[in-house]
Amino acid sequence: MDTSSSLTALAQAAFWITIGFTITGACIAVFARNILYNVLGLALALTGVAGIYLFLGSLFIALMQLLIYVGAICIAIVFAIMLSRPLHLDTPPRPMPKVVMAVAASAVFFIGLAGVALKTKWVPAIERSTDYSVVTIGHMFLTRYELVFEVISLVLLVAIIGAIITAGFSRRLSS
Amino acid sequence: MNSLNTYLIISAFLFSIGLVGVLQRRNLIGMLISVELMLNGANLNFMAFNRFLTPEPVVGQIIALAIMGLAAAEAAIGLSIILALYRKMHSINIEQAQRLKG
Amino acid sequence: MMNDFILFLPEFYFTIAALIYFGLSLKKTSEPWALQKWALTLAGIGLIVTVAASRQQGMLFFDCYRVDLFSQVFKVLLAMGTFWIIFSSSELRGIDGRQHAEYYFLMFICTLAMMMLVSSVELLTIYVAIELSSYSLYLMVPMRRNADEFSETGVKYFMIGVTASAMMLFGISLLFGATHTTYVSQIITKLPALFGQPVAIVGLVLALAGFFFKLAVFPFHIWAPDVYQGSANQVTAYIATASKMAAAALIIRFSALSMGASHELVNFLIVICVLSMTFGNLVAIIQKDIKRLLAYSSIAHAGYMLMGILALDGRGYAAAIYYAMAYLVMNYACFMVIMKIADDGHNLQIKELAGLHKRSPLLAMTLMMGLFGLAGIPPTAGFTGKFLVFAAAVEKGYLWLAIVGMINATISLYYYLIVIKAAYLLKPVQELPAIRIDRWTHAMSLILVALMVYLGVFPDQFVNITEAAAKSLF
Amino acid sequence: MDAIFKDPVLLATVVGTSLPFLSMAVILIFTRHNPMLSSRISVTSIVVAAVCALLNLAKVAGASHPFRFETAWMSSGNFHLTFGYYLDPLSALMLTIVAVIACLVQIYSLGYMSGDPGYSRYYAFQSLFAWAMMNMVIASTLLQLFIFWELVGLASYMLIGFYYEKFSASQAGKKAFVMTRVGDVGFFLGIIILTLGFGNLGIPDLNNAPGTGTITTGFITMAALLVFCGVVGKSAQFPLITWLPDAMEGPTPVSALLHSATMVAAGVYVFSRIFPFFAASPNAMLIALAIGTVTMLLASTMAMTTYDLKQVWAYSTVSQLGMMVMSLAAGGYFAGVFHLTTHAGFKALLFLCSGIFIHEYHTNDMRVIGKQGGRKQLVPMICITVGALALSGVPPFSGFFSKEAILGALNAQANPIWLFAGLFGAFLTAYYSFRLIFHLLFPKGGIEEKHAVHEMDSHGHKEEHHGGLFWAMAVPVMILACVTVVLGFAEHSLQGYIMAGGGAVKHASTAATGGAAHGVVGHELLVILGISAGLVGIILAWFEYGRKGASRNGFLSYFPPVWKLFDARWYMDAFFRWFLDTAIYSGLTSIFTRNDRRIIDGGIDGICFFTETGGRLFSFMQSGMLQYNLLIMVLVAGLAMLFFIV
Amino acid sequence: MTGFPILTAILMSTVFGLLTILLIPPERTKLVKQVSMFWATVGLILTLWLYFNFDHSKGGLQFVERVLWVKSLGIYWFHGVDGINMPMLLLTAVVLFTGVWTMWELEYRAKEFFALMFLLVAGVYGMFLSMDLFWMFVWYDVSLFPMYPLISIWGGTRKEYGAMKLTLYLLAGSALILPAIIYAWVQGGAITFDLFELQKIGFSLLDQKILFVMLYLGFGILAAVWPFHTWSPVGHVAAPTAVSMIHAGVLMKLGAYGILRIGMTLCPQGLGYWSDLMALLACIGIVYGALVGLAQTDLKYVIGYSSVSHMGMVGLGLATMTVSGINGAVFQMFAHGVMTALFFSSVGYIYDRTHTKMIPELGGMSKTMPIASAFFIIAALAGIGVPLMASFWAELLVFIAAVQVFPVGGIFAMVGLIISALFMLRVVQRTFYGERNEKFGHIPDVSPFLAVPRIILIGVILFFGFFPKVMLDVIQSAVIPFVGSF
Repeated sequence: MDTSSSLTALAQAAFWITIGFTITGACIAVFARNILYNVLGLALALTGVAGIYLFLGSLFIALMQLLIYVGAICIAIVFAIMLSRPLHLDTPPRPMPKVVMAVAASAVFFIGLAGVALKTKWVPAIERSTDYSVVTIGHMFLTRYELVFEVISLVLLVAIIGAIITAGFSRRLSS
Repeated sequence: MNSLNTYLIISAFLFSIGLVGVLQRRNLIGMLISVELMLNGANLNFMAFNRFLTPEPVVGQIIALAIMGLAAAEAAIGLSIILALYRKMHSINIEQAQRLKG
Repeated sequence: MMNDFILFLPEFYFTIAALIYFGLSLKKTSEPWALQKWALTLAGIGLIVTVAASRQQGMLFFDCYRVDLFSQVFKVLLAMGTFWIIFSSSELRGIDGRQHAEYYFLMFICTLAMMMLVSSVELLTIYVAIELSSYSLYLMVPMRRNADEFSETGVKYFMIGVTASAMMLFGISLLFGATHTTYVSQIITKLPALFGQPVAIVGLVLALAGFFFKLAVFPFHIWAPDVYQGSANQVTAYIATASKMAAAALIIRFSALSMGASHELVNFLIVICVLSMTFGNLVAIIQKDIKRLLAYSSIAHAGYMLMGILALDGRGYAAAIYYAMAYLVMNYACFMVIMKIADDGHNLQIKELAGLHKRSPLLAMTLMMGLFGLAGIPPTAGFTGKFLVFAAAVEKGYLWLAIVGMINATISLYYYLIVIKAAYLLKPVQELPAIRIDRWTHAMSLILVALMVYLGVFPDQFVNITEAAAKSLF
Repeated sequence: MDAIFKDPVLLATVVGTSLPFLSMAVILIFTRHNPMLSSRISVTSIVVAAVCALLNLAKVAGASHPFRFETAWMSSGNFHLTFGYYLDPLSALMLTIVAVIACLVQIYSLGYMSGDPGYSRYYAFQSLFAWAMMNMVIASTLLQLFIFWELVGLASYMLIGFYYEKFSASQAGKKAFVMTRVGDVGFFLGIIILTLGFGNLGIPDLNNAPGTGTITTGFITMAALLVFCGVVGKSAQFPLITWLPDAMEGPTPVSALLHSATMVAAGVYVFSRIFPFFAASPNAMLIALAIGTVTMLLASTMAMTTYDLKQVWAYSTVSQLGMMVMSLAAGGYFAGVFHLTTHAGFKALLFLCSGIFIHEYHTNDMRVIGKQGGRKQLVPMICITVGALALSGVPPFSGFFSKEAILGALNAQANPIWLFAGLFGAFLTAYYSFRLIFHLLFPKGGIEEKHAVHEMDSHGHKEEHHGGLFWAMAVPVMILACVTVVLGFAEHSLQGYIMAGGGAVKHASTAATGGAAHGVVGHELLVILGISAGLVGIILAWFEYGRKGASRNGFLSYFPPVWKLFDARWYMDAFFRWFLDTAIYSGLTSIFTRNDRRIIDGGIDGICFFTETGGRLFSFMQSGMLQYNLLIMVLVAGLAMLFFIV
Repeated sequence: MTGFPILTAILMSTVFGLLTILLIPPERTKLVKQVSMFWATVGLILTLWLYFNFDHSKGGLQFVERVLWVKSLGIYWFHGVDGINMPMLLLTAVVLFTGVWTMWELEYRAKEFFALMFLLVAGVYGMFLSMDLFWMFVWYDVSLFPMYPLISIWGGTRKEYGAMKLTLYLLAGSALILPAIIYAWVQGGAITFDLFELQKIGFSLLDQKILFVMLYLGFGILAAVWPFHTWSPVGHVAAPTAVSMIHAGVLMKLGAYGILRIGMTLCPQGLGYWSDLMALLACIGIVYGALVGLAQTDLKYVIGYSSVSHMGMVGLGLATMTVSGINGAVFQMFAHGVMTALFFSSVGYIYDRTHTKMIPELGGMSKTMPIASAFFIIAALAGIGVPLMASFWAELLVFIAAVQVFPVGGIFAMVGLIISALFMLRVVQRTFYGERNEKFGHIPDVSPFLAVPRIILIGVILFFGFFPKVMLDVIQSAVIPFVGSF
């Protein structure tokens, strides 16, 4: 009992710490002036989210989160930063009205979303399976979500080709 | 603590803070970062519902996976578009991109 | 299995077409003319295939995918729109000749995505399909070359798009949470009971936000003017015609989720419908660039379509489908003329139309009919569409909404008339040579005019089709 | 169709009254460029019409009851209108007067109008007039009468403005039309009220109506007064006097025919036409009497100051018309009709004579004509004097008899003021008529020989050119002079003719004269008074204008304000002008015009402007700044969410 | 339903006219005119045949053609003539015929002009013939929008402004009509657009009130009801001759016809409720139009305002809801149509030759072009309401009804007669009388060929002025049962 309650307390502490990381990371990602800090903040937040996924019982998704988001996307962003703009140039200070308005609008949105979350009486399904396994995920991907799976491949194809041509790496001579 | 509402509030917070970023960052890459935060918020929602409500806890995970894949593609496309803009404008400050209006 | 294949035939065909162009894009050289011809052939066959499959019915992919009259009607419209755009791509000068293969590739992919969109009855599939179509469009928009003043277009479109899609995703997640399922058919049965709680309506509205973005409904319209103006003419035409069809279909599909049970949803739709119409029409008045003008007009037309949808019953959806159909034809007619006149790919200003009636009477007439159609003047399709839409609204008791709509139509007539005036009345500053149009364009113009009038005067069978299509929603 | 040929009266009526219309149509469409042929066609048709009229006059005399032919014209709901002819002694007489005088005038015009560029047009309008007037006279319903009454007005408008190059002529035409229109609207309203309240516009039915008691006296008064508005307009009664003197801008034969003998008498004719109906309302009769009296006196005073030949006769026409109205209003039905008849004769005579002078000397000024030797034109000079004597009521000319009859009728009124007014009017009439005659005979400073010689030369010159034409003018004049001399003696036979069939008329006539059957003064005294009023006037005129060494200024010149008042037509024109200018043109019209441009139209433009401004305003929402746009989007979505939650 | 569909044939004569004109190469203007003339004549002959074969003793709807068009909505291809639209058809045919003839000298973009004109007239015929609300609206709008190019391309003074104003204003009117029609359809159970079936269903009093006021305002704009009349002078001034003829002559009648045919048929009680307002506006229009007309210096403005005044008469007649009133209103529609056509046709000639229609610049035209002047003067006389011209009867009937139903208003409106006389004669005097104007001395008078259409119009005015029965019997055959159904 004691161990379990201490474990629970530990888990709780870990939970809140994860959330704290997430929120801190998100704030850094948004409010820091330096774009590189933003990326780092994003990485922190994403890692935090991965942690939350663990709490939600899905190790696989947490790993994927780390892999895809932290691993791939953040790196891509860093590369883009490198390609675009010298970092040492000063950016002009933020215009206050804009920030205030942005925060206000987002606050409205947040209140709305939170209100929805709190005011709704969430009803769990009557029968709930407890199958979180990767095997089932894979099975589902190849049966029920077969179309999604295939379309995602198309999306990636489009993204690759699109990224190449858009970024201006023309592969052939003008005809 | 470990209730559905906690997660929902966190996801709402992530989404909203992403919105703040989108609405006030001048750096396009900063905006893209904020969008990623928003997507994560939505993703967290799916995962939370998946954990607490739905009959099949696999579905939410699959959705989350798919969204991650799409987010990666989106980031790639977004970054390439931003780069293309940078080549023409020599800036990734969105406030300098307001020639089209009215 | 064979049967399933036939059900999926149009999508499959367009996948193949896209892959062919993927292959062509790997070639070292590029011959725009040949590419266009092949693409046109492919799209033509695609249209035939789609029409051939239009009476199919069935479920695919473990009930994620539903082929019924509703989806097939929109697929035909999409295939037709694609065919038309590719038909007009012979003047594709707005895009670097080296990128034409990719252009067709993306267009086929986008069409494919939208076809899947209208057939999908599962939230994740819908989301993935909509992202696929959006990404293709995000990529097509910045393809425009030699247009530094429009360089910001792509990034604006992208940023607004991803924000809207994030909202939509959040909305879908709420729907998922509320109904525990991603299947539309199950949501339909569960959702009406949930309207007592905010989650249902908020989820629905946020999910609709993404589609409103695609349809350019106020306040999700902000990309439209810039993108219309900043993209290559053909891309603009594609966004303005084909992509609108998919968006309309999706909005209809999602509105049908409510089963007409939500009063709040109707109020919300009314508000944005009125705002869309009014905003679009008012701002269009002061435009100088035709494509920008048409962008604002498309915002207004989105409002009209919503008016049919907000009736939330079969007749309303049928009216909206009919309206979409008419809108496709009329809007394409206008864009075809624009593309033909601005054959070097520049952005057409209204005053450049001066003397058009002399340079090409046929194009002038097509433009006039198209614009009158958009303005809702009988006997064109636009009028019948508006009529049906208003009828649906009035039937639900929104007489005042119909009056607002008609007043808006009057306002819209003002700027359409300005364009017509330019085409028929203004004397050009310097004499311009007559526009040479090949016989295909000639025939196409006549077909479009005939189609507009035919849809307007003999709406019977089309109304029947749309009503049947609307019935298959439930 | 057969009926027309079976019945000679109908045939004569149809032929007589339709021919002029045909001639007008033919002239306007085919023979516009052939003046000779045009005039022949017109004259022929009017001669035929005159013959037919005379035939009908004879037929009606022999008939036991009036002829009445009707055929359906139109119907709308329960409102039915017939087109028809109603020939009773009164209309037959009037028809004859119209046809004969029109005939004489048209013959006269052959000379007077010769060489005018608008010769064909002139005859077309003459025919139009003759047609309309004759149809009006024999109309069987009040509405039909009104229709042709309006057409007569149209013809009058056309003929007054015949010399349309002259601003004053076109102005006068317009004035005539609009002023009579004012009265006509009342008439029209009266007809409508009769239609609604009585439902039958047949003239005999109307006349019999008061006896049957189907309608109240109040209704009769209202309807009668409204109809009387038309009379006021057409017969130039107070206050719509002034168009008639202006109407003299037309060619002189037109003045003779339309604006003295026939058309303006139409008002009086209508009055006598539905006399029994009028008579059923004492109030209406009293008002008519007052108006007639005021008109007579006002017009007489105006005539005393003008030097224009035709103006004098015009005023005199007005005053005589006033006299007829007085007579009818006083119940003197026959007296009124008889004066109408004699007046038609001698007034046409006076005008035609004046026309010869005017044609000869190209001026309207009596002093100039006198100076240039007007008295040497023997035929017109004698005839004009005959006419003037008749006008002044000197026996044995026709005017004497009719004027005596009128005075007799006035005498029957209880209040002697009407009689004295009548006598005073007779005195003034004689004075101004002979003022004119003496001006012609004994011009101030004698005849200027030099001019006369010159004139004689040119006269002789003219004689060579159109000698026949002079006689075309002279013969009708002489015929009329003879008629003037003779007609008076036919009083009794005419009285018998007119009063023959009209039981209702007789009844009404006695009812109207009513209480004071014995009269204010005795019969013999009345005759003496009548004659002496005329003679006093002539003598006064002699003293002032005729005798050697006369001042030739008239007594009125000693009272300049009065002179001015009379000369300015009692400022009636000024008043109308002022009313038109301030109340209509710079009042209502300009206010409404401004309202139309500024407020109504400006409002519309304003709405458009607002719409466009709205467009500009909204377009700021679409700023190039991406994030502001996104902000709006997010805010709307967020607010919508809040709305749904709350 | 059996036999030759004559009504569709009349309608199609214009559609075929339009199509055949479109097929002619634009350079061959002569051929364009001949073809136009041919189809206009076909229409005229068919209409005349119809008129003389119309059985007015029987009354009711005749030559009915009724085909289900759109099943799910209950739209019918439903044509028929009765006493109300018969005169209108005749008017349209006559005005089209004379209008085409009047424009014989047009050379500038003739093909487009005649094509648009036929399109316009197709709409007019359709509106008059159709008895189905949907089609009525379709044709109504079809007749309106060609006005824009017609005025803005071939027009005169401030043509672009005038064209835009007219088109937008009139179509703003349809912003009320279309919802009203749909509302009627919905209230009738959403099963039929057939006018008479809807009439049978009958609406509640509230619905009638709403519907009527919407229809009245919507159609009233086209009928130039005060204060929605300002498009009329502006538009007429801007429009070319034949367009003015058709527009003022026929198109304005569409508005009044719409009020009568749709508004009054469907909502008699609604009319009963609003009739005071209608009469008030009509009376104001009559007097106001004449008064404002007094101050105008442009010939076409004058006619425009006289139209406002005359159309007020139509409104007044309709508002009375009596047999005479409606008879008079319909007759006035016809008479005013022919008269205005004559007006514009003669002004058009003068304007074509002198290039001005400003009254002060003209003057003395009677000397220069006596025949052209005579045409105008005759039209002016008809406008004044001189008897034995068609409009006199109309005014008579309207006033009889008006004095009965609205005594004050009726008398007030009669004052308008005086003012209209004043202003018409004023124009005639200033323009045609006075000294010969040497500036235009060299201009030839109307040639016999061009005089024919004007003479036809005059003939029509006089014929129905002399024989009103011919017209009134036809009108009555519909109006009496119509009024009986209130």
